[in-house]
Amino acid sequence: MSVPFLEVDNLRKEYSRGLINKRITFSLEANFSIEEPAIVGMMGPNGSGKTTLFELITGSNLPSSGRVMVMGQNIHDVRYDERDRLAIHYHQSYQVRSFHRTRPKFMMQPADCEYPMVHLFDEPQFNTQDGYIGFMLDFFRKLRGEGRLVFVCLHPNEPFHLNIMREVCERYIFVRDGSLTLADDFDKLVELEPVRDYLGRLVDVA
Amino acid sequence: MNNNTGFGAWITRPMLITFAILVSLPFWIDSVGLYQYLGVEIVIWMVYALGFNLLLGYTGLPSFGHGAYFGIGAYAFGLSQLHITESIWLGLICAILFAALGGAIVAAFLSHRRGIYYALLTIAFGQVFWFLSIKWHTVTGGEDGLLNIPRPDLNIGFASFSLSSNEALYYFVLALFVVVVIGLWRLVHSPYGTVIKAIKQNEMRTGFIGYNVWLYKWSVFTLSTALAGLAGGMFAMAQESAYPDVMSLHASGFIVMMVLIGGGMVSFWGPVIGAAVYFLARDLLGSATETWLLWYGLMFMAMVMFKPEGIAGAWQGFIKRGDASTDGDKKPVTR
Amino acid sequence: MDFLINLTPHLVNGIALGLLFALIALGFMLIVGVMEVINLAHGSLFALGGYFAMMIIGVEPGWFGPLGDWYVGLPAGARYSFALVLGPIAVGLVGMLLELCLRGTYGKDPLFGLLLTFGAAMVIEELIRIGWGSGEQFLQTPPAISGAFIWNGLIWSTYRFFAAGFSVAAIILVWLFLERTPYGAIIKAGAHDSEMVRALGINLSQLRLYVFAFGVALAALAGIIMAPIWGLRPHVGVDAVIPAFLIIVLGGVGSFVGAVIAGVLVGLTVGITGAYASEWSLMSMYLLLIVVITFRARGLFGKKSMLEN
Amino acid sequence: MALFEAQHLHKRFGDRVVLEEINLSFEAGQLSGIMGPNGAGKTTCFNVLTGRYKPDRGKVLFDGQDITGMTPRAIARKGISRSFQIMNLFDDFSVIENVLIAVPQVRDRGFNMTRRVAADVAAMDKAAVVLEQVGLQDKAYENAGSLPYGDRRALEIGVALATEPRLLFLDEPTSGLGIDATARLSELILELKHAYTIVIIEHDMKFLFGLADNIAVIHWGQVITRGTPDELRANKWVQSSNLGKLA
Amino acid sequence: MSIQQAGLSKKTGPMHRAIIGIAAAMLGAYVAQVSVAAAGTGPIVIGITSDASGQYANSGASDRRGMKMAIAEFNAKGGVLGRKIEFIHIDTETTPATGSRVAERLISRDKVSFMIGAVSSGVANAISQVAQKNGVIYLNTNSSSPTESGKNCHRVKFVWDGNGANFAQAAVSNAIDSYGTKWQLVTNDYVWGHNTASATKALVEKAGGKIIGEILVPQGTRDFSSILLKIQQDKPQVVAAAVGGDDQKALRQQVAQLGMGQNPAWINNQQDWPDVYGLPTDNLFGVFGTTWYYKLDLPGVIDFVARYQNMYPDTKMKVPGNVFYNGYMATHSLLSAIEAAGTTNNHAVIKQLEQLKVSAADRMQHHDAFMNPKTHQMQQTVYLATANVGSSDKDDMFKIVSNSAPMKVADAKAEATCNLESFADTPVYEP
Repeated sequence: MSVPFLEVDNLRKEYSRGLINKRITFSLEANFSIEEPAIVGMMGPNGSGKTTLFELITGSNLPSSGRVMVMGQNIHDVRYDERDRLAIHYHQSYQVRSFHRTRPKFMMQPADCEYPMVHLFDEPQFNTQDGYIGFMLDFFRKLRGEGRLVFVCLHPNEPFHLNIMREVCERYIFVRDGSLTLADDFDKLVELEPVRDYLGRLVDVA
Repeated sequence: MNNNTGFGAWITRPMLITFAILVSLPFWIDSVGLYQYLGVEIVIWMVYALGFNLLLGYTGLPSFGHGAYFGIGAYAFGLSQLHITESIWLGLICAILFAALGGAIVAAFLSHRRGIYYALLTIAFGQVFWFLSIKWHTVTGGEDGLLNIPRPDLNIGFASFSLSSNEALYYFVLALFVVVVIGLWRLVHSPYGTVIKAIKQNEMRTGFIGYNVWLYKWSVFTLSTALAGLAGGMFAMAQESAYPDVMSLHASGFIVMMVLIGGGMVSFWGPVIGAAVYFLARDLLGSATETWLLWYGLMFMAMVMFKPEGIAGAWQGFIKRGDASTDGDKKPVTR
Repeated sequence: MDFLINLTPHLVNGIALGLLFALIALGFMLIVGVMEVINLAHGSLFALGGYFAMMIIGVEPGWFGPLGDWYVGLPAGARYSFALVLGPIAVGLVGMLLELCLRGTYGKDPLFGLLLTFGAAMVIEELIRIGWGSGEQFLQTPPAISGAFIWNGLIWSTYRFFAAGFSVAAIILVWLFLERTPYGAIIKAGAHDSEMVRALGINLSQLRLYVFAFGVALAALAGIIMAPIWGLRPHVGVDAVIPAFLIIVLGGVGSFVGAVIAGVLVGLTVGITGAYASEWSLMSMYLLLIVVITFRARGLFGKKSMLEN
Repeated sequence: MALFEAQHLHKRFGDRVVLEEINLSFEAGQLSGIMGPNGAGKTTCFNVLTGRYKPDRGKVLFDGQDITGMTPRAIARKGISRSFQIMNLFDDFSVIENVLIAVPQVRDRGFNMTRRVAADVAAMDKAAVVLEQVGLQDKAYENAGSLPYGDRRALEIGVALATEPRLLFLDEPTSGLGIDATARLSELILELKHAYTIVIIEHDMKFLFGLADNIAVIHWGQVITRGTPDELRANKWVQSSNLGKLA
Repeated sequence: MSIQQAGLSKKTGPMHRAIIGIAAAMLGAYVAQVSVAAAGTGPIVIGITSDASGQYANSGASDRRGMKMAIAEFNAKGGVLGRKIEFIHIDTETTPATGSRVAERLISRDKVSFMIGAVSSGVANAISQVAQKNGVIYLNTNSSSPTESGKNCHRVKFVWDGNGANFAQAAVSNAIDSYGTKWQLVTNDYVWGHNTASATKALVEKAGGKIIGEILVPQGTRDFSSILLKIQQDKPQVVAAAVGGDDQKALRQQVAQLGMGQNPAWINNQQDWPDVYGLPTDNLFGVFGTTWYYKLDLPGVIDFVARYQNMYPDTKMKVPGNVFYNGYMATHSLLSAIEAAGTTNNHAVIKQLEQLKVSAADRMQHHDAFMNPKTHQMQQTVYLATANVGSSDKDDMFKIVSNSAPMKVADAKAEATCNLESFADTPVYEP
């Protein structure tokens, strides 16, 4: 495939506080690209920027600089109501699509796809008791099988969370303090110093 | 939801008692310090209140602009007498038809709405009619109203009676009241009555079991306005004039008060009791003190605070308590 | 072009009028939105605010000893400001009393709250009549905001612009209070979920008491502001409660922004019809309501509310 | 051809998407289940299927006929009936009145203003049959509002049954029921299963696994998987869950 | 419940007992109240039908005080025809429908001999219709609608206030001379407003003025800002306002705020004293009509004011106004007419009133007054007044500009439109 699925190109997002004396309270930087369908596991502590990154990818949040290309289209140039044809953000149990509307529709391009190509699952509620995990994982695999790109984002606090990640994901991204570290498989991921640091005891149990 | 006695019959014992009291009224009304004309007004407002309660008490639809249809009835009666011909039947039919027509048009706008939006639209339409009655003064006589409306003789084919005395008028009005009571009693116990009661309790479910809720809401509003029109026509006959202020928001509020004080939400007879109590209290207080509004308002507040289900409701509660001690019937008093 | 030049003053006037309408509706909206009580006594309390203010401004020497004399010596502006603060507080206390009466109606059909306040409206109006007589009264305004000025060749009332500006300030303050303070958050929570308020450990009956008092105080504030324009008589409140009602429904029950926008919309409608088809100016707001509600079932910004059931 | 089909349904409320590309089909004579975690869009899906909400996109077919966007009333008259998760009865009516008003014969005479309701013997018989089906025959004259919770659930179903449906939708019928009452309800539905085509929404997997012929799992507003109870149970995560242990 | 088990029929008790209970309660409540005035010899009972609530509550109260003072003065002299005069008041609520009921009540229950009092023409109409049906003489004291002595006149009704047409007669030619010919009308969009405006219009055109436009204001208008802007845009020299009731009060307030009371000149049909008493004088804009003022420099006025203050020391209004005056004069004239007739027979009293002539001195006005037998309106002096700006006396609010003799301001149209019932059609009533 000539066009990469997802290109996150020198993306930068800053949050600041104060009107006159601006202080940057949080910044996120990302620069990566994913060429083909996969299930990507994303981990990181709360507040590290996972959700912000998802919002930037689905176009519901404006980047400070850089751009996001989904299937070759700059997501921020696509019509608001059609962005979900490219990338879609699942928040726990429902899907969110809210946009800061800044431009009229006619200035934007339509989406080229009919069904979302990039699926971003933001902390799905995994509960071993009710048995739904199995169906969710099947769903991830089904999407992957249909040629989509799937992101699963988690803040692991139980050993089985890591098991899920290991079982279902092919690639990994670790996010901490607004910066990303990529890893090609689970073993490489957990060898990383900051990851071990963050997961601590969970890695050993898993 | 409504009272228990004789639900299936055409005529019931409470009806007979009510009729008996009302029929005998002219013989004792003066001796209790009242006057015949008050009886006429009370019975007319009873008809109005019964029709209104079809909407409020049975279907749960609050209308705060019902005076408009009462007023339309009054004007239609007056105009037909003044401009077409003097005939009681023509007048009353006009009153009913025009009020129902106005009601039907308004109901078409209303019937998709619920709760506060429903109530507000009734106010808005009521105000529009009220406004028109003043604005269109070439026809309605403006704020002076339609004056010198004749009170035609009652012509029933083979005989003709003069209604110029208040006693005669009273019996005529009472006869119509009897017809309305019997008809409404029948109606609320018919399938139609059951459906509107169902709509009051659960409008959505009624739709989901296949009823055209819109059509029922529309028809019950129209029916209720037709009765308001009938009452309005009789009122014009009693007053020999028609005034716009029976259409005002204030007047529309009073019918709501009347019905609720009487206990229209829980009893068929609530509006009847309410109309009687309302006029008696007002007449008493109004002649006793210039600040009658204060006492009236306080009485009203006390009623809502302590006996929100109204006089009929309080009575039912009283009876229920008595029953509970005898036969242990634990059916609760419903809203 | 001439038409536009002629129209402009009416647009300005309409917006000013609309802001006054919004102020009138504000307290009503709060009580409807949070407590789901349609407070028909809003109008009477509106009038009561005007009367209290008149009394506070009109204190005469010797009434309250030295403190009273000191007060009488203050400039008119200061006394007026006192009235603007104390009047609503006093009416707020009356409102608390009314709220206690209302308690029995909570959880029942909203009709009962509506009827109780209808009764209260009669009582308050009659009490005003007993206390101050049924005649027309006059609320004095300080010289700084009285009089008129000329703008674009037309005479404009200074007070009206003060009143419109005051409305804007009051609206913004109430908005900030609701949106930016923890109290506001609690009130809004109470509007949507009384269970949650209880879970948060907040005394719901106290919350309702204060919200009602606050809403009623806003009614009084509007009454004080409107008194120099509409005049002051026992039944002046009737003129306030209907527009308030209308605006709330037009804007959508429970929507703050909706109420403000609807207020301005009604003001513009009444103002412009007042200029070009004055005989229809009163009717126009009802027609506006009918049109809007026909096409938008819950008003401009309405959300689902218990009052619909 | 399936009795009831939903094709490509989409529904959103503001910026919240609740249904995305829903495709479902229910075969006549079968009991189908829709399940999913709380807040996953099951009830919305149900509401779209039964006409309470109009979908933004997509079609609903009943018996080959497009019923998308029809009013609940029209859909009900076509023979689709539903019960509600949040109890939706006529609380001031007696039990039998609740059922009676749903009987089609009574419905057809709804505008009759002179007849007595109770005089309609055929309808009364029909209502009595329904009450027996749902086990409320002894409580026919009690006030619906004062019934115990479990009986109210049964009455919910009774009202839906009284409309003589060709397809019966039940929305979380076990919600709020204890173990015993749930078991009784299971029995009731097992009996109904022979006579009706039924679709049940449930959060409780165990309940559905024991009853349904096939199940669709809804999450994130989408059908994430579907199959027979056995197929679904084969999943290793299901087996290691509470459900797997119980089954 | 609409459906009931067949076998379990309920007892018949509750409603039965309910109704008996209510009937008993009704009886009990009224037993104490029963009182009937014996006809012919007992006291003469006057039914006072003035408003105590609604728009005209305040004027109604003033009206009432006037009647009571006249009654008290007659009783002090020993009553009329040796009979004491009593009164009974019922609130007519500024509502015609209530007016009808009150009139029916007063006549049939309280057996009143006469009825007095009205501010609102609607209420007056309602009452007079009932009065005419029963032959009870009714005095409309304070309603200034021209229709009262025109289209809606009755044999039993007598009208004591000047009407809109009278006031317009007095004001128009005067104003054209003083202020200019370019007139604009601001008219309350209801019958009284239209009648008054059309009277003004005819007079203006007859006197050579020009009407540049008429702004119709719906009844119930509280905000006149857009209308006042419109007036400024149209630039008339004179604005003739026929705006009544609460609308007028709001208009006054808003005109005063703009300082527009002087320019353009306002002709404000009429100004009732209770409506303006206690307000700052800049609220009284323009020129307006009235029938009496407490500072008229005529004999008897000072004594009259003193009697008022003596009788009503606690009332807020320290001096009597035109509404009080009309109420007093009407009652006074009625009682005098009864005395002159020597009977309370309505036909006799009506005939007396129809030829009523009151000297200027007795009426404390500048000209003699008389009852027009064709319209039953009191023809009296009409005064034009304006605000007494700069007065140090808080009570002295008016400055009387001119007075016009009754004939000069007569309402010519009234006689053409009024069609009194014949005596034969008026039932005899002798209380």
